[in-house]
Amino acid sequence: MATLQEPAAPASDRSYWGNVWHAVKSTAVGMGITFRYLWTKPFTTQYPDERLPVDGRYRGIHYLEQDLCIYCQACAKACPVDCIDMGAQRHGKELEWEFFSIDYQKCMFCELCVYPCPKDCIHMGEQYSLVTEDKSDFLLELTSWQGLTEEQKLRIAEAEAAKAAKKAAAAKAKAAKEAAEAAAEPAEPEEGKE
Amino acid sequence: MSAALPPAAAAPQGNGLTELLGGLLPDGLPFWALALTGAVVSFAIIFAFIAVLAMFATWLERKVAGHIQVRYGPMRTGAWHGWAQALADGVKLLIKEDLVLTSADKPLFKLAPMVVLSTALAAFVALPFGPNAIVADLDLGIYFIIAISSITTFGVIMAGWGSNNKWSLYGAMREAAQVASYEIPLGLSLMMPVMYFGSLSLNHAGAMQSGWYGMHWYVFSDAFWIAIPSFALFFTAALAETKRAPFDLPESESELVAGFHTEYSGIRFAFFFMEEYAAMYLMSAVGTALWFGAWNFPGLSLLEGTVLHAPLAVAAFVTKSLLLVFVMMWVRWTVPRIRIDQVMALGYKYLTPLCLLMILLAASWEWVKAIAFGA
Amino acid sequence: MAETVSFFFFAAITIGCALLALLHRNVVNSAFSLLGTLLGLAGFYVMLGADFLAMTQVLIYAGGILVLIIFGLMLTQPDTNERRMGRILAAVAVVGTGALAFWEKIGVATWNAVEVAELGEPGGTVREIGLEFLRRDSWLLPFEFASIVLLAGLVGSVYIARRRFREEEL
Amino acid sequence: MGLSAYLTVGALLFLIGLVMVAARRNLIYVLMGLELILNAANLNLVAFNRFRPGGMEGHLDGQIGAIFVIILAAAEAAIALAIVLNVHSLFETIRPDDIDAMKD
Repeated sequence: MATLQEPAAPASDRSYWGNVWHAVKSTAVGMGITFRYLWTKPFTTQYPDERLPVDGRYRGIHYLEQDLCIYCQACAKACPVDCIDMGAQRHGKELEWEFFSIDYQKCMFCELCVYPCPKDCIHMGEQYSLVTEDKSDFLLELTSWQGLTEEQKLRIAEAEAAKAAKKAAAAKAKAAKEAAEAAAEPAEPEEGKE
Repeated sequence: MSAALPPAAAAPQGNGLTELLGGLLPDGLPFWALALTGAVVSFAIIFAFIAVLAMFATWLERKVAGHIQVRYGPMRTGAWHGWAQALADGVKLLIKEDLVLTSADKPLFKLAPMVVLSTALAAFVALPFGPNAIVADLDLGIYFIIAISSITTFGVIMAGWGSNNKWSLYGAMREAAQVASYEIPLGLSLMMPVMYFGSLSLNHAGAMQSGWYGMHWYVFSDAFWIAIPSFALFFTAALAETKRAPFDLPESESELVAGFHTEYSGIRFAFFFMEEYAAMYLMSAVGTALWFGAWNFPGLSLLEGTVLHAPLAVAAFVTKSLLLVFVMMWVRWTVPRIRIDQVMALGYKYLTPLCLLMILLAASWEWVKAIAFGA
Repeated sequence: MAETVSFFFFAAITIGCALLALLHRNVVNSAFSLLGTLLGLAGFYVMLGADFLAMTQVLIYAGGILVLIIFGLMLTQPDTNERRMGRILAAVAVVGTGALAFWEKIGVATWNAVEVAELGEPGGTVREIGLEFLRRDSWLLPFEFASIVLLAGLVGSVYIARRRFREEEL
Repeated sequence: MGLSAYLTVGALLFLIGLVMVAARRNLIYVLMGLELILNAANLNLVAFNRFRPGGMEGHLDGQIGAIFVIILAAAEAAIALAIVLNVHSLFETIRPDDIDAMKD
């Protein structure tokens, strides 16, 4: 059986009526302040309806200037979480895009993909709300067109036409040359053929 | 009984509801059938009132909280300022799964919300909403309300013990300590208006505060210098009794998860929620009835005898009570929660002695009045 | 009719909850079921025309004393699983036999004689009780003594239960 | 319902309270039993007051007695619980059988 002892009484620096006055006054002052705030206009912006502009440095969802991109894969190699994937076919200088996707389940918006880009064509955007009910929606496709644009097709067609014309011209020139040679030495081709 | 007694309390007798039912029901019914019908109908009315009130008050609380913190509160459910938020919450609570823990003390766990809500409902019986709009005009209306609302504590302790969760139990113990302490100043602070009106009946108090165009309120009476501090004492004790901030230690969410109703979900949680708002309204209504003139307001007496009188009186009473409910919310979002030892010190060292002092002053004032003006 | 129904209703609550309090092996549940007993008694008081006493019963017994008891239970961490039904049954047998004997010998004979009183309809009692307490030739002195007893009890219990520490905790 | 019905309920309550005091080995049970006994006495007092020959009009001595019992019960409960708490903090038990420091 242990003996019990008294604890020391806590010290107070205010008198009884001082405490009462302090409590009443501080409550009244505080309620005055909250009452004033009750009638001030709220600072809230109603988010999905109106959005605050984000800062220029903000790192949101990427956007790609696809016509500048040269499919060098520098951004994909720089990505620390390997969330960038792309595919394209080269037609000479033109690119036939298959996809350029970023998996936002992995992406941590570190901006490391932006710096290595030689053409400065991938940027961090201002979009930040990526809300979905389906996880597969997080695999975002950044290309604005796939395959070739009409312009590119036209250019390729022109290039090929030019090439074909060139080829045809070359063939024609060759044929002409041959014809000229044959005219100069008519006996030789027959000998050569045999 | 000696002859020198003051005249007996001349409370307006009768109950509008019972009279109405007596007119509607066929003649020749036995008394108990009439009484039973009256009880069921008044229960339905009170329950509907509390349910609507709880919905409105949750919405109001969020709006008040929001605007005091310079934001909007709910805005999106329903077209105008999120008015349907409380409805949506109610539907959600009804649909949610009603969990009962396997380790809980099941009878207590299931009984607790019913005890809590039924006591809140029972206390509304003695509230006068208008001159005759009272379910039971009891002689000891105020005493009845205090007594019945003290049982609410039991539901809370049952919930805390039955949940078999240490946070719930801490909450319940705090509730037991707090409510048992604050019942004393609450009861004592009601004595000042009781001494002024000379009756424990709220209906009588309301009737005494009519006159002079409905402005004979206790706070405007000759004893206003007693009425105002005594109302402050009453309001503080009522805040503690209803577990509202800054006295919301039984459910202080930053320390005790949610206190005694941590383990409740679905409809049982909704019962606790309804009880909280019902108790807030109840205390505000008692304050209104005793200090702020019950259903009286300037100009109401001009309409005496017209059809408009009763609805306007009820509307005035409900509006004044809701204003006090708003003050409770206002206090909640102003004053930080205080420590349990501060709660005890406030109750025992400050409120109780100050209430006793006020009682002494009120009694002396009645005596002085009797000597000076003759009574 | 209504009176009989309400009598048996309150009797069932009162006695049933008291029995539950006696026989339940969990102390806390016993204390909670005591609430039913006290409220049932309040119902009896209303039936017996003692409305002020009924409310006092609810306020002080149910809202005060029982809360205090439960508070004490929770502070003392009782062993909540007591299984000594044998002792209870023995006690019930002994005391019950004595009570039955008492009932047979004295109770029935005298109690039935008192029932013929001409009874008035009870009205509100609060006013009368208040006046009784404050009349000099009535209950004024006991009332003041009771207040002194309460004050002494309050001070005494605060003094006894004040927080003290063991030496090793200091 | 006559007087004897109320007195029977009172007697049963008294019996239950007595058994609770006698048989349960826990100070708080003893306290609860005491409260039951006091309540049984109160019920009897009120019932006697109601069935007073000549009616209860103007004669409320039974009820006033019951009020005094309630007052004393409140004081008793407060002090008894203070003692129980003290016993618990000294002996770390509230079973009367285990409080036997005098025996050794």
